[in-house]
This record gives sequence, C-alpha cells and structure tokens, in this order.
Amino acid sequence: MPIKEIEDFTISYMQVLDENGKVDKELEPKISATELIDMYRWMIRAREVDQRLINLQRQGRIGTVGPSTGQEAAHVIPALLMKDNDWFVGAFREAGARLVRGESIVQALLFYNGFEEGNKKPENYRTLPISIIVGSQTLHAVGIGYAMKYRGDDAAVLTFMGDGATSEGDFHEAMNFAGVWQAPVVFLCQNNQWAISLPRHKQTKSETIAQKAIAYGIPGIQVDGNDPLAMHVAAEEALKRARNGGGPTLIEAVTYRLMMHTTADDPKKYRTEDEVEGWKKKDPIIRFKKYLASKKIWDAKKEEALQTEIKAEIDVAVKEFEDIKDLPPEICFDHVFSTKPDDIEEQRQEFLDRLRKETGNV
Amino acid sequence: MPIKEIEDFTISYMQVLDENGKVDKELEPKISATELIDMYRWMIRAREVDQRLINLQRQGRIGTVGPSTGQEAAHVIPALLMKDNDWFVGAFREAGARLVRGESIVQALLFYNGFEEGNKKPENYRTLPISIIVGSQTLHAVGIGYAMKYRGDDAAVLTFMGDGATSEGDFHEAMNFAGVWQAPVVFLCQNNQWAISLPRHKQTKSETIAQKAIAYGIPGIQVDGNDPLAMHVAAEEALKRARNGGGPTLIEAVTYRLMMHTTADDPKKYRTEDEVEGWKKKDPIIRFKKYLASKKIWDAKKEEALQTEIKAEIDVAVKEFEDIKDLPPEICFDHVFSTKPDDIEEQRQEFLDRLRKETGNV
Amino acid sequence: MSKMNMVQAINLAMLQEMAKDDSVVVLGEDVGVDEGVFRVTAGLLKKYGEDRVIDTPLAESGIIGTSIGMALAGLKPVCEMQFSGFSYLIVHQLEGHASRFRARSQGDWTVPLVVRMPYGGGVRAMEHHSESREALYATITGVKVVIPSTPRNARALLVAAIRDPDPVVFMEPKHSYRAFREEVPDEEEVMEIGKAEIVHEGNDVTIISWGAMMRPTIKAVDEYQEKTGKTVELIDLLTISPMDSKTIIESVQKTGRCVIVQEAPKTMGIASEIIARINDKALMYLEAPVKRVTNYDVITPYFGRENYYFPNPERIYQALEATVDF
Amino acid sequence: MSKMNMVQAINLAMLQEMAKDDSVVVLGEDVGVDEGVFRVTAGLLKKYGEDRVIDTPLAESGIIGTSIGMALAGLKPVCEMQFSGFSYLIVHQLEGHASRFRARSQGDWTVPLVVRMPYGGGVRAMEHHSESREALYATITGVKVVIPSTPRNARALLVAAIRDPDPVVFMEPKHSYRAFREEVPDEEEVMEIGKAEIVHEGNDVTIISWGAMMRPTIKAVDEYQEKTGKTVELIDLLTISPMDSKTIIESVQKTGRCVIVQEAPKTMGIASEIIARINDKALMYLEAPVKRVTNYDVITPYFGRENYYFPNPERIYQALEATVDF
Ligand SMILES: Cc1ncc(C[n+]2csc(CCOP(=O)(O)OP(=O)(O)O)c2C)c(N)n1
Ligand SMILES: Cc1ncc(C[n+]2csc(CCOP(=O)(O)OP(=O)(O)O)c2C)c(N)n1
Ligand SMILES: [Mg+2]
Ligand SMILES: [Mg+2]
Repeated sequence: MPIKEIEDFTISYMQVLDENGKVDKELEPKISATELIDMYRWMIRAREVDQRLINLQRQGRIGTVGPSTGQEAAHVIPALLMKDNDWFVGAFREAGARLVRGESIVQALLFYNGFEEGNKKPENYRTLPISIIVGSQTLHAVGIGYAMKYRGDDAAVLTFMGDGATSEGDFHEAMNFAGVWQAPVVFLCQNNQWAISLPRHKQTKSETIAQKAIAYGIPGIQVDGNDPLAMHVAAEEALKRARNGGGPTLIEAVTYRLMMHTTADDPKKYRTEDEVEGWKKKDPIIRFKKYLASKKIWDAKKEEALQTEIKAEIDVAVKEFEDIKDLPPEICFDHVFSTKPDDIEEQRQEFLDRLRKETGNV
Repeated sequence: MPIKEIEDFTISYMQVLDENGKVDKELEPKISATELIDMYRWMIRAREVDQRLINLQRQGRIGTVGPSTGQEAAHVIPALLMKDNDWFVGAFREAGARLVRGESIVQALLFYNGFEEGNKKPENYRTLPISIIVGSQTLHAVGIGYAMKYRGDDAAVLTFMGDGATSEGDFHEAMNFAGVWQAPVVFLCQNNQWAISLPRHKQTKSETIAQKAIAYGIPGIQVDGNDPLAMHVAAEEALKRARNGGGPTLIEAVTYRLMMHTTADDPKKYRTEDEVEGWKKKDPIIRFKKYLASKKIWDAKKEEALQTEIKAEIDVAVKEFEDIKDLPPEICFDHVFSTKPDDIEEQRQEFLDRLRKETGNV
Repeated sequence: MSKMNMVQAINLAMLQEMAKDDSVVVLGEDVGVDEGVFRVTAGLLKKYGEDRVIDTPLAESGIIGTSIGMALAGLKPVCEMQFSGFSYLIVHQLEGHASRFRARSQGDWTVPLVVRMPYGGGVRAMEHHSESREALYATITGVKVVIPSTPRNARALLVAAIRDPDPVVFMEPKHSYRAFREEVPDEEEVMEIGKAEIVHEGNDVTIISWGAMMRPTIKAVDEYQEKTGKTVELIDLLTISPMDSKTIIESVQKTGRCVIVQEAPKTMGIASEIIARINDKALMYLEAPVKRVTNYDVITPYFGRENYYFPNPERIYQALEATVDF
Repeated sequence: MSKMNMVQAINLAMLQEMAKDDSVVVLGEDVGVDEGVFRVTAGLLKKYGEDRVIDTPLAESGIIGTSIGMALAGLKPVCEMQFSGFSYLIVHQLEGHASRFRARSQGDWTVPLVVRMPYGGGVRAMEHHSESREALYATITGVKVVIPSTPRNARALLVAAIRDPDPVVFMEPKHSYRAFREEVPDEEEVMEIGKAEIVHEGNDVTIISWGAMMRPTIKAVDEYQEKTGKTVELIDLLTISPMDSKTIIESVQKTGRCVIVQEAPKTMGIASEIIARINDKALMYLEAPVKRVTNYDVITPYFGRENYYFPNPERIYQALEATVDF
C-alpha cells in the first residue's frame, strides 16, 4: 500500500556484562567497589532465602512459595537503586527486592505460612504488600505516582509485573494512565519466559514486551535481565527520569524462572530440562561473581564468609518465626473496617465463646 | 544510552481523496460507477436517518440517540465491503453501517425508543446488537473470529470501537488474543477526536491510535476516515487479509463527531465552534459528491431524486414504527433463560394479574 | 440554607470538602470540563483546577485502581463511575484490593476512597443505564455501601463518606437527582454511615426502603395511613452495608409486621438480607410474613417497558394492606 | 463404573462431551499442556488438540469475552477461571453480556457457555485462593450458578451445564476435589440444573447446604441422628441460581425447622435468600428461627487462620440441636 510514513519507532536492547562475565567497557557504569559488593550480597541473600523457603515448604513447615531464583538481577538491582522515599509496588516474584525494601525474613515466613502479619508495613519504607492478582498492582503504582506529583514529593514508584501480566487489561490501563499523567512510575517487567505453563510467544504476538510502551507514547527498553550492570544502568536512568518529571518508563528485563512457578507446580509438564540448563549458564549470580573476581574485589574466602553469615541470619529468622506464639485467631474481626460495627463485634464475641468451648478453655 | 537497536516500526497514513475532492491518481482504487454511487447512497441514507433520529428525539418521540453524522465514510464504507457471511460486531456509533448490514430503520426506532425488539437479528446477516459497554464487544469479535477459523468458515469479523474505547482493558485483551490466535478480525477504530468531553490527546499519550497495533505484533494503519476511497482501500485490504488467514488488522480512521455525543450531551461545554466548523469542511459526503461529480456520474438532479426517495423511505418507516401496537409488557419474563423456572413463571402470572387490575382490564 | 435538588446537594458536599482538605481529589470520565454527564461535579474544575479534578481516560478499572493508589498514598479520591452499569469493571479491584488492604496489612494500609455512581431507572437512556445492583456490592465484605434518598441526606452522607477511613461505594439514585428539592443547610452537616433513619414512627407495620424507592414508598404510606388510620413506621436504610440491624429489629419487634420495597430484582436483593436478620432476631414477633415489593427476576428491561416493572405506590399500598390484614 | 475423585469426574464430563460434540471447546490459563493447575483438564489436549483445548494468554476478561463470542458463533466454550478469586475480572462481561444477549435480542442470540472455577478454602494457598463468593454471581440475573458436592453430581451437572443453552457459572469446591472418591458410571449421566436434591428424608429438621460444606454437614447430621434418634432432612442445593424453592419450601413446611450451612460470610449469602423464600411461603410453619451456620463477616482470612472460620461439624451439630430444641 503506497502511502506516507508518519511515525518511526525503534526498540533497543542493552547488555553490559555478557554471559561469560565479560564487560562492555563503553557501557560499563561507574560503580564503587562497596556498592558492587553490596549488589552481590543482596543477590546472594535473595537466592539463599529463596532456597530456604523452598526447603521449608518441602518439609511442610510453610505453605506454597513462589521462588524467584535466577531473576535476582532483575528485581534486586532496581530495588537497590531506589531512594528511601521511593515506593515499591511489587507483584509476587521479588522476594529479594522486598528484603532490600525493609521486609524481614520473618515476615516472609509468616506470609508464606498464611498469616497477614507478613504484610505489615516495614518501618520507614513505602513498600506495599505482595499483590497476587496479576497486573492489578500496576494501577496502584500509577495512582501513587499521581499523588507524589500532586504533593510535590520527588519519590519515584517502582512497580513489578511478569510477562504474563502484560496481557491483563489492568496493565494496559496503568500504562495508559501513566502516559497521560506522566506519572513517575517505572514499570519493570520480569519477562521470565513463562507464565506458569504458557511460554512467552503464546502470551503475545509482539516480538518484545518493551515495544508495548509504544502504544502509550512512553519509552520502552529491553534489557538483559540477568545482567546486573545492565539492570543498574536501565533502572537508574528510568528512576531518574521519573524523579525529574520525565514520566514513566517500561523496562523489559529478559530473564528466566529457573525454578517451578510455585511449589505447587511441576514445570516438567511443560518445559525441557535442556531449556533450563541453557538458562542456568546465564545465571546472574555466577556472571556477576566472575565480574567481581575480574575486578579483584571478590574471592572464595569472601564468598564463604558471606554464605556462612547469610545462612546464620536465615537460621535465626527461622527460629524466631517458629517461636512465634501470639497469632490470635480472632484478629480478622478487627480489621474489616476502621471501627467495628455492632454485628461484627457480636460475631467476634460468638467466635471467642465458641473457641473457648471447643478448646475446653472456658 | 548507547545500545543495540533490535526493532524498527513505522506507522503510515493514507489519504486518497483530499479535502477538496481531489484524488491521488496513483492510489485511486478501481471502483465501478455503480459501486461508487452505491457508496454515496448508503452514506446519504446514514446521514438522513441520523438527522431524523435527532429530530424525533427533540420532539420527544424517541429516547436518547447517539448520532454518527460526519463519520459515514469511516463506518459505512467498510460495511459495504463485507461479504454476506462476514460478521458485524459494532459499538454504538455506526447506525449507517447497521443499515447496510440488514437492520431496518424501524428497528433503529424501536431500539432508541427503549424496546429490545430493535435488537432482533436481521435475517441472513451476522449482525450483533449495539454494544454499549465501551470496548467490551471487541472481545466477542475475537471469539467469533476464533470460531470461524475453527469451523473453516472463511468469514471475517469487522468490529468497531471509538478512540475512547482504546483505553479500556477489554480492547487490549482483544487485540492481544487476536494477535496470538491470528484471528480474522478487523479492528476499526473511529477516532472521532472525542470521547464525550475528553479530547483525543488526553485519552492516550500515543501520537496515533494505529501504533497501538505494535504492542500486539499486528499491522496497524492510520487512514483519513473522512475519505471514502481511503477507507475503501484500507478496509478491503484488511478484510482480505483476515479472510486469507493473514490475521487481524487495526485501522485507525481519523474522523470527527460533528454532532453531540448523544442527544443528552451539550458539546458546547467542551469544544469550540471553530473546531467543528473546521471539520465540517472535511465532511466525507461533500468530498465524495465532488469526486462523483468530477467523474460525471452525479449531478444535482440525481441528488434531488435520491434525497426525495430516502426521505420518503424514512417517512414510511417512522409511520410503521408509530403504528406498532403489540409490544407486550410481560415479554421480559420470557427471555431470562431458555426455559422458564417456576419462580419466574409465578412472577409473570403475578405481573399479569396486577396489570389487569391496574388497567381495570380484569 | 437553601432549597436544592440532589445533584446540587452532592455537588455542595464535594465543593466544601475540597475546600477543607486538599487531599480530596475528584476523578472520572467527564467530571472536569463537562462537569459530569449529570453535572454533579459542576464548578469543581474551575475552583480547584486540573490537578484536583481529573478527567481520566475511558477506563473504569484504571479509575478505581489509580484511586486505590492515591488513597494508599494519603489522598482521598472521590471517583465517579459514569453509570453503575459500567461499574462491574471495577469489581476485582474492590473485592481484591480496596476492601482488603486493611485486613491484609492488619491496619497498616488503608484505602479511604469513595466511588460515586448513579444507579437505577427513570432516565429513559439506553441499556446498562437503569439497573439497581447494590446487592452485588453488598456481597463484598470490607466496602461500605451507602444510598441516599434526599438532597439533604445525600449531602451529609457524602461528607461522611469522604471522611471515612474505609472505601465507600456511594450509589446515587439518578431518578431522584432532579425529582425534588429540599432545604440543605449551608454549613457543614454530617450523617453517620451505618445508621438507618426512622423517617417517622408508627405501630402497625414497619416499612423499609432506600434510594429512589423512598418516594413511591412515602406516597403509599401517606395514602395508607390516611385511608386506614393505621400508623406505619417508615425506615430509610441509607447504608446498605454494613447494615443497621438494630434499628430494623427494634422496629419489627414493636410492629410485628414488615414490608420492604426494593428497586432491584427480587432474588438476592438487600430485602433478602433484611428478612434473614429479622428471622434471626425477631421471628417470634412476626404476625405476618415479611412482604417484599421488588422488581422481578428479569434482565433489567429497556426503558420502554421499565415502568411496568418498578415497584409503584399501588403495589406498595397493597403490600401494606396485605401485611397488616394478614 | 469406577471410583473417582471430583477432579477425575469433572474431567470425565469434559472428555465425553468433547467426544460427542465438536462444538465443545475448552479454554483458559494452563488448561492445555499443564492440564490445569488442579489437573482437571488432564488428557484433553492430547486427545483433542490445540484447536479445542486452548491455552490462553493471562487475561480473564479476555477468556470470558472471547468465550461469549465463540458461543454467539455456535461453539460451546467451557472456560476456566484458575481460581474464583480471579473471576471478579469477568463480572462486567457476565453481567453486561453473557446474561443479557438472550433478553437483549428476545431470544435471537444466546450464549451457551460454561465458566468453571474452583472456589472455597482448604488448599493452604495464598490470598484470593480460598474465598466463597457464589452469592456475587447469584445477584446476576440470567446466569445459572451450579455448585456440585460430590464426584458423581459434579460430572452429571457439568454435562448438563455444557448442554445448557444458557450461560452457567460452575463453581467447584476445591476442598472436595480430592477429598474422597465415589462410584461414577462410565455411561452418560445428566442431572437437571435448577433442582435441589433431598439427600435423605427426615422429619424433625431440614438442613440445607451445598459444595464443600456438604461434608461437615453430613458428618454433623449423622452424629446428631445417631445421638438423638431424631431424623434430619438433608438437602443439597446443587443449583444456587435459579434456586429450587419448591424442594426447600415443601421440606420446611414438613419439618417446621431449618438450618443452613454456608461456607461464605454470613451477610448477603445464599442462606439469606433461602430464608427470604421460607419467609414468603413457609413462615407460618416455622417453629424456630432458621439458623445459619456460616463464615463470619470478615475479609477471607489467610490460610493460617482459615480453619477457625469455616463452619465445622461441631457448630453444625449445635445449630441442629438449638433449632430442634428451640
Ligand atoms: C488475575 C490473575 N489470574 C490468574 C492468576 C494465577 N496466576 C498466578 S501467577 C500466574 C502466572 C503469572 O505469570 P507472569 O506474569 O509471567 O509472572 P511469573 O509468575 O512468571 O513471575 C498466574 C496465571 C492470578 N494470580 N491472577
Ligand atoms: C465501560 C463504559 N464506560 C463508560 C461509558 C459511557 N460512555 C458512553 S460512550 C462514551 C465515550 C466513548 O468514546 P469513544 O470510544 O471515543 O466513542 P465515541 O462516543 O466518540 O464514538 C462513554 C464514556 C460506557 N458506555 N461504557
Ligand atoms: Mg513470567
Ligand atoms: Mg470518540
């Protein structure tokens, strides 16, 4: 059809540290040794907590868990770049980032054991609880972004979603509102190739997730999500843009879910071991360790010390969690509304009377 | 950010007949004189019915109406290109296209007077009733498209939506499903610059609606929606693509809502007369009449005859509508389910008894 | 003090609350320049500017979802669904988030928002512009559902809703928007959410209604009292959820008879819940079955037929008669 | 005839209906290769291929909206919501379209689809994986809501739902998915939608339940009958909407007493509607208030506490006792 081209868009891909830990000198961000090591520590912490959660679940000591092993660069690094007053509006596959943003391991354990106590607001951080309804949280992020702008608060909002989430109407509405409002929101899509059993190419016909930004007139970029340095560069730029009134950004972090969707899932039903093995070679932690070693700021001794320290920290948390006794059953009646209507108070009394009777604890 | 460009997209704009009725010879489609006149007739018919509906509403003879005056090229022309077995899945601003697809003027009058009778399926056409929930019908179109593919039926599905509708989650999900399924659906967006009082630029930050197609990996094109020839070319290509297994297309028809949103709306509250006047100059009917005249296949005499004929046809329909007496009140009980549960039958009896009493008609 | 209709009264509530508290923002489709399709938001944009009166893109889930975000961040969004018929797009955000943030975080996060929506019949508009589905919202624990019936209580309840720390669905009977005028005090007036109002006391039968149905109910009650000399206790429910059982129960314990008038279909309506509560606590006082006067269990008719289906004064009168004479 | 659990029985219904009628297609998230997160769609993809067993993108409104389109075009889509907790995203399509196409076109267009969704507690999963909100769907006129309680009736009702010319919301009590096995005939078996089942007759009190609550109810009833020598008439509601008033009313007229056991919160539940119907037609037969054993009016607790909240055999037993001894 011979007609006039009126618009032209390009989508870019960024990788700084390749799969062998080799860095592109031109793109390499200037990060201090302390900060680099900090990045590494938080990624290890995320990995170790993840593994422990799975173990505990396997032992029946907690409920269903959704691990994020393999995706640490994609969520931990952006979280580390947040300022204290920035907002974290996560989905459910960023446990490591949540630790960065003030949540404790004990909270995580409570959450995965079915207690709302795991969702209490971390002190001094603007971290929202885990959001399970896929895509729905992105709208909250945009509303918060609007409020920040309205209040003259220079906070940015970092919100996470998966590749699957991009199919939901709420993601679309959030991107669109964010574009119109120029809300200070960074949309960070962890494209881990799968939404439970649905492979990325069946999720959407678009070649990239990043190009979805074009629909909303906002910048979008595809990043090697297993590359901590690329994630650093991309997230920093997007967060800065948000804080400086430049509006929203969509970052597609190309990564991989190395583990099962949740501990209730059996990935063997839908994907090959080969595929998983291929991605294991791109593990962000291995890659980053090589980079640190090449910079001579990391070695086996440091590694061992770190592992020991973190394992001990997790042990303490697990013990603390398992020692918790005061999780009163009746607390649900207290948080339906700000004040308790008569009927709910009546039900609460009935509930307590009954429990006293049932436990013989009259 | 110095990085690798991995994708490149362009969006094109098509106009064949300019605002003065001058045709671009290179792009001009080969259409027979009979067909050209037919296009004109249907556009005039649409316009006249629209105007009459408004008059009747103003006289209190029917309820709220949403006119489509000024948008005839955008919806009537694509409808004319449909094959008999194609599906029409409209929104609410394509009254003219509905006439093309088998609905009668009497039906339209019944609909706007608050009677479900207006929605009965036209014989021999696959035309769905008006859909009021903005954007929601696009998903039906995709499901129908899937069914056609599944059945090996070579029908295409033409679905309409406004610029406002593109903000709804359902539009997004429909485009995405259509892309993944390669469903034979033409998404025809009548971008008439306004969604009630919201101007296009506040609806979305994207420069065009057409570029939203990029998010779903499907072709998108922007067309002068007041140009019947461009609409002809674009719709024909898209419908063919759909029928030939080429999957969905998004066509943005750039047009303008010359009238109020509905007869309940006062557009003076939100837009200037100047803007409206500017667009009146681009009226698709005036433009097309010039084109036909330049081809020597239309003149004032023919115009007068056509006007007289159509007005008479509408007069007959209005009379027929106003003579209708048998619209039984109790019919709503008959169509809740395929068979009537006892309780609903009981309520129906009670209803009839009451009406008999209330009307003294025992 | 001036006489105003419900549209003006609701508008007054927003005008005044916005003046008082700059965390109150208004958002929705056509609420700004157009001042709302019913003009309920008249003057707000002019007075408070684009930052506080936001014409949003056409996306209901977007409106409620961003409102939830604003509320989490300390604002008090008052958002509008253009018609309740389009509000079913927000159910997942209400059920999944607005209602749950408090419980989910044991009180650390709260969502003080108001969703205003016109509901019900009487405006001769197209499909989806006339149904009454307050019951659907009442099935969602953790959101309050308020339905005013007059200009004055609409104003006072909306003020309460805006100040409420919990999410409130505020359903406005559009049939009553301009149907009549009432004195509304200029100075602030707040009514408590969660309380029904005894409009007038009576001894022979209790009648309960809400929203647009209050008008035909009052008409029927007046006529019934006049004709029979009996006295009717008339209750305006005002808050649908959480429901004020106490007022209902005490009244029915006194009168022993009850009629409920509801615009919505019969099945799964608020009337059913009222009856269940009477069953729990006043069954043994009942001298007749509770009588429901409702719409029928049909798909909301297009406006050409709707008047046949709504409860009308005649049906209500007959229900009073049947219940008292049972 | 073989013993199977509910997952297998539901699977059997789909397998057989798909074999019989090539207009039946299955779609949803993870229903194909993964065979459903609960394996309810096991074997379907292998047997019927990608065209008939469709792994959709992650979008619930997309699933129901395209299913409506398929149904309009003559297919019989059986779509799945992975959990009922995510099904509130489809309310607008159910309320606005699936339920209305028939009435809107006076019977010319119909939407014969089934939406399957696991609901209710008992699987120790995260938020939104354990609530019971059948009442919300029951507020929508024009959709049928079916809740089976055993493998056998699940199979027979799903067959009926697939063949039904109207939209059916088919809610599967996930707590009962693998809880027990039952003989299910190999050959076709169909139960009528819209009919409650008298599981066993009795004279002293009627007890009504549905879905996962049938199990604790049966346990309590058995114990109660054994201990007291009284007989209990046990009704399994099976169809929530449209409700089988007749079976309920006749039973209550006979026993004069009634207990209802509901997994959902107390307010605005199906139990309230049952009570309203008893009020209409059997009030004067009641010798005691109808007693509801329900969850409480709280936000569905996370699984760590949920067991405290569900009705259990003890509470049901006590309700029987209190009602009979009233
Ligand atoms: C609205 C909604 N639908 C379905 C689910 C069930 N579910 C949980 S996670 C998931 C897949 C999510 O995929 P993706 O967005 O790619 O995130 P990932 O799990 O890969 O991190 C699904 C279907 C849900 N939680 N919410
Ligand atoms: C879901 C939904 N929300 C709101 C409305 C009310 N409404 C009817 S038309 C309309 C504007 C539609 O704009 P657009 O899609 O551009 O179509 P146009 O009216 O311009 O043809 C609105 C807000 C509706 N019908 N459906
Ligand atoms: Mg994923
Ligand atoms: Mg428009």
